[in-house]
Amino acid sequence: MEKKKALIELIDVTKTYDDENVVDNISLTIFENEFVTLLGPSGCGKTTTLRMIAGFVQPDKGSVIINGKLFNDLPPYARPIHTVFQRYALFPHLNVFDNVAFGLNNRSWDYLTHFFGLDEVTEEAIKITGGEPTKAAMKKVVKSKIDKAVRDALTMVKLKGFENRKVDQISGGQQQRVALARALVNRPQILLLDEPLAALDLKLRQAMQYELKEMQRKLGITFVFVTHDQEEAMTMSDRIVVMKDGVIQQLGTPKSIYNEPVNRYVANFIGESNIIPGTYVKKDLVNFLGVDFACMGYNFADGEKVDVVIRPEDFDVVDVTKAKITGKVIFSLFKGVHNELEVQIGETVLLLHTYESYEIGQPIGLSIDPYEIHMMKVEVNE
Amino acid sequence: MNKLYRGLARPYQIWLIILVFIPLLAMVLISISNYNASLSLSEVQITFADWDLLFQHQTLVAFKNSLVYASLTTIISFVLGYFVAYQIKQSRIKNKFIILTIIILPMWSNLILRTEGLLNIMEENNILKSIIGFSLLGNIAGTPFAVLFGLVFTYMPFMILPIYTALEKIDISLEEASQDLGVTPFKTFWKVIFPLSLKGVVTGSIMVFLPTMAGFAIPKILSKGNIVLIGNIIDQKFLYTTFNDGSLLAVVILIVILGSLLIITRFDKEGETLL
Amino acid sequence: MVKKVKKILIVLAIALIATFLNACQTGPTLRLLNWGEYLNPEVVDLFEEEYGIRVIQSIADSNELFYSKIKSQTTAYDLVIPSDYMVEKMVDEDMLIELDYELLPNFDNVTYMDGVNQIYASMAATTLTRTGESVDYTDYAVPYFWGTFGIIYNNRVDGLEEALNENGWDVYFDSENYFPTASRGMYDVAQFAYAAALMYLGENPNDYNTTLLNDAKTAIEGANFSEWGTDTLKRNVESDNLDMAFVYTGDYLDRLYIQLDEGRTIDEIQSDFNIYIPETTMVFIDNMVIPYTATNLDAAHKFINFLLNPEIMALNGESVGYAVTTEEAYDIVVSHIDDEDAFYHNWAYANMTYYNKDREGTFYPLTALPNDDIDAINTMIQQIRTE
Amino acid sequence: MTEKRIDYPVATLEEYGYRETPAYVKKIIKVLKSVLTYLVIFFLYLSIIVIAIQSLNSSRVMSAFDHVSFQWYPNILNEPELMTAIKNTFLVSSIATVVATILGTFFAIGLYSLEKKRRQQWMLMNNVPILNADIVTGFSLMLMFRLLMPLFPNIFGLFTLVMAHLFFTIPYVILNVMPKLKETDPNLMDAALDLGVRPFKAMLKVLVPAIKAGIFAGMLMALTMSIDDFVISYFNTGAGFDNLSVWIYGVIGRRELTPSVYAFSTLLTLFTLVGLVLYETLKNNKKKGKLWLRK
Repeated sequence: MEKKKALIELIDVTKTYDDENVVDNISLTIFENEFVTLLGPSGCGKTTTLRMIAGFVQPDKGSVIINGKLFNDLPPYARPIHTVFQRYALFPHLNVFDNVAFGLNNRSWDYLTHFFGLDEVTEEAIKITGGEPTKAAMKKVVKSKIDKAVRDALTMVKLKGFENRKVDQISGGQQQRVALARALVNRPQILLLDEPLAALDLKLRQAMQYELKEMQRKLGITFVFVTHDQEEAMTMSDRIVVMKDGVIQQLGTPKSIYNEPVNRYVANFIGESNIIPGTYVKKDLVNFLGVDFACMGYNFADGEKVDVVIRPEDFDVVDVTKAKITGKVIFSLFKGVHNELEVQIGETVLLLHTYESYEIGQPIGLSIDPYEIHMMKVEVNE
Repeated sequence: MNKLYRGLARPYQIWLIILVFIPLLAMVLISISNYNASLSLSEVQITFADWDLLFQHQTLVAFKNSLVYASLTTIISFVLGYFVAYQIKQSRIKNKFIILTIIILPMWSNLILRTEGLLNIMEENNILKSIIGFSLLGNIAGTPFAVLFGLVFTYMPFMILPIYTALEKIDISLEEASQDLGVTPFKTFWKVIFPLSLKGVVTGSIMVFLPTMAGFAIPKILSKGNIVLIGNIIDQKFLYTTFNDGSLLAVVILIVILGSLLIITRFDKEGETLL
Repeated sequence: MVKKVKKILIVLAIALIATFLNACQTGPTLRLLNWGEYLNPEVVDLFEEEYGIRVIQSIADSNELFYSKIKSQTTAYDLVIPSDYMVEKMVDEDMLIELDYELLPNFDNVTYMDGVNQIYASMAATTLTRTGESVDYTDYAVPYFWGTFGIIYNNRVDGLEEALNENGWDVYFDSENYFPTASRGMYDVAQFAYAAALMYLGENPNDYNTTLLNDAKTAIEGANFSEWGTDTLKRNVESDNLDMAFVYTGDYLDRLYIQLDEGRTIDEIQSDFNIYIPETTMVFIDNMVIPYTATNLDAAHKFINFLLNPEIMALNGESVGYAVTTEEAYDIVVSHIDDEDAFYHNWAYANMTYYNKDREGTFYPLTALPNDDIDAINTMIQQIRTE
Repeated sequence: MTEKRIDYPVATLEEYGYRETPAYVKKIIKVLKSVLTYLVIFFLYLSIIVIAIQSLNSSRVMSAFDHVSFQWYPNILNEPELMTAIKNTFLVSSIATVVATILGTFFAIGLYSLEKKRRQQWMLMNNVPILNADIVTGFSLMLMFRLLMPLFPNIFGLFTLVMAHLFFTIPYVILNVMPKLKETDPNLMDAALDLGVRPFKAMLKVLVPAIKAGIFAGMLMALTMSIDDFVISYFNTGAGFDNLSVWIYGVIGRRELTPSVYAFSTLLTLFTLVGLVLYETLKNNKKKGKLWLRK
């Protein structure tokens, strides 16, 4: 991976509530222009991590570094970070326009002139007055700039024409877009998204996933996204942080996490998989289900017990006579694109996806390509 | 909600009609008659003869006093009550029942006892002075300040509770969202919290304004009878059984009350935050 | 579902009605409308024991409330204890039942005190507006307690006592010439203020015309009252927060007895605060009357007769502290002057000092002025207070 | 790891365009805030504190404290009229509160199931008894009850008093229950009914527990209003059935109030406060939660 500038660094961060480490000694670096997803079930500490970055929660131990500066004690309003909240948190007393304009409307004059460029504002003010850039004229310019910025943001989220609607008169999806526009209009360096799609229906969610990814790419903003939906994480992220009980389990690209889960937990959480106990016989040879398989790329001690991970779609269905292993179909379900089968081999039941249909009770032969066989260390305490 | 339960509303509707409308109608009728306790019903007739009462000096002054004291009480209660409600909300005492009890507990003691207790310590020589050696509130008995003090701290619970209820209903994430957008906590309060709690403020204000305007015991005792509010006049009219005059003034108050109700409905359609 | 709720509602309604029916217990009762703590519980016990009639007492704090309670007919009282002018008003409006003196044998054995007779004479002198003829109020009313009004004063103010004894009403009303810095209080009853002002002006406090009304207004304004109160007046004089107030003599005695209870001597108390009873003053007499709504005339008469017994009247006075109305009862009270028990001694002393049966003076009970006059007086006082 | 922290410069408010409030100013503001809060609550309780002091005064002279004495407390029992008034108050207020709570809950459910517009109209009506001047309410109710006198000559007393109290307590219950009803899941009842539970049972078993908090709050308000009321009670009582407030007003006419009244008021307040504290402690011990404590 090319060397990028680190934007957010969490160093040994711990947060404790009621004697329980909700976030336990986490270290994490997020780079510029990256889409990072914190993934895990509820209670895994992902939201708390996000809230520490946003500044709503102070870590008990460790450092939150943003832009190379220690941010631990800086309140949320001073951070160059904006958040899209889970239930949007739109201001019910303001209309769509005022919601989006809220941040800019309530900033200091210095901030605004800086935000829009002092020179530019002065220049336009001179154009209006035809002479001295009076404060009134500058205010007028800033106001029109805010107006334009808000309209642009609304256009970007495809809500043009909704400016005067009340926020409780628009749909959930539209509210979500307002929340997005409200954050983006301030041109944050970092956008935090706390399960923003959770309340949307499937179709809308999928559309939004795509749009969000597009937007991130286009705007060049770092997105830190929190979700418990592994599919969502897979689709959108540059990197995924899988968390459990306040600890990072694995950090990597969607592909590496999917293909090479470091432990049973990650393997189970990221998609469906078969985890089969086996033995690393020697280099590039592993034995499981009583059969030796060729494998590649793993280094364990000879004869070490390992867990073998095989994704359901990675099995090749072959003729029973040519098969490495054979079993009996005990369950079959048509899933549209593929069929989901449960195959019994001895004591073990495997889950696999095929394009052909099988009847229950039918014998089936399977083989596995060496590069589809993933292995992980046997976890002792689980 | 299930239509099955609609029948349950019926008895209450009848109850309200009987006990609210009919008596009020009677009041209005009495106010335009010469009715008083000394007359037998056959002698009662419709007359507007006593309506000049409305324009007599003392009535006008009493109305003015009522409005002034009720307004001041409402404003002071609002400022202090809002502050306290906000502090309670910030304190994260989550048990509403406890807050409710602590705020209204003083009302379990009789109003007259409480007011005379206040009067006691507003005098120059008082029971607190004999213990702590100085007069806590100074010698203010009989002054407008004493009356305001009594009114404010008697009716403030009615301000605190609806405001607290309104504040409590504001989603914490709105506050966070505002700060997240770069707005300081102080500005967040004025731009988000306060506008969203206005319902409670309006309700609380009316809950304080109306009883202050129509009440008579507190101003009578704490002003030592030197400040006459419209409630005192009504009280006296009823005491001396001049029912038509009393009703007339009461009807005027009623009009103010109905006006307030209309204000409530504009801000808060179903009296959600009334308590 | 609605049926079930209806059932519950019906049960609740029945329970409510049952409780209220329960409240009307069996056995003869006497419904008494009285002032608060104005009847010795021991007297009630003795009466209930002797006649087997239960006494149910309601209380109110003004004659006007008595009147409206009876007039509104919301409860049928058997006996009420209104003051003089209210008796007149009630008689005037046919609200009272004539007493049957056959049922009051004790009446023949008592002699009323001079003051009481004066009051009755004055009441009889007024003419009923409706019938145009004089009425003997004793046909309707039997005296219960009586008392004078006076000016309770703060004796810690130098010279006030002497000035009052010398110049009487002037000291109280003429704040320009007498003790301009002294604070003055007045009873929060418009007619009291009006009557007091007329007495100060040397007029009959029961006269009414617009000239008198204006004069009274000027007089009251001249007094520059700082407090219009009721029970607070006496307490404020007692505690050195007020210098003069026109009150019931009984108000003073109430505080006197309380301080005596604290172990202070009469001298000590009098040097703190005392009451001055002007030569010409207002008096009141509370009377037992039977309203037209009464249902148990027999019990009412029995009760009146019971209280006419001098022993009982004295016993009643023991806890109430107002002046007994018969000479026989008075004699019992003052006979305690040599009692070793401090309470009885002080009681006898106070009665001899403040309610002495030989006191000279002109006593005016208030008259029931017509409604319009009362209304005008009320308005006048309110005008003063709203200026 | 501390070394790592030192490596980074600390971000300040100034560089992000905000002024840093000095720590001592923050501290002062914080102290002022809590001082003001406690001061207001102190003033709310000031009259009660005075009453408590008066109840402990050995002397009946109210302007000066003599020495601490508890004599007025047992003396409550020696004041038959006061005792009767207290008993009457408890009787009236508890009947009125219980009935108002039950009826108010039913009525609130009924009103809630009306169409929105209708409901709003009736909720408006519901506010009238709360906001109306006491004297108007009291007098007009008396006029009303008088109409019943030809049928029930002895109606004035407990019955009218309870009815009058119901008149202004039910609206408080409804007001407290209604918001809770709105918070409940509208499907809750349908689900219960769908499972074959009879409507009435469904209401008791499903709906009522869901709005419990509102019912309790309403009950408390109803009780408070009932205990506190004088004017309405005054007009609608009769036949010796005086509650405490009517009695207190009445006594002032000729005689001095007994300090035992202060003792009783103080007891009532203390019992409630102690009860609350106990209840909270027990609950906290049970749940080990920190509901009551600041975080």
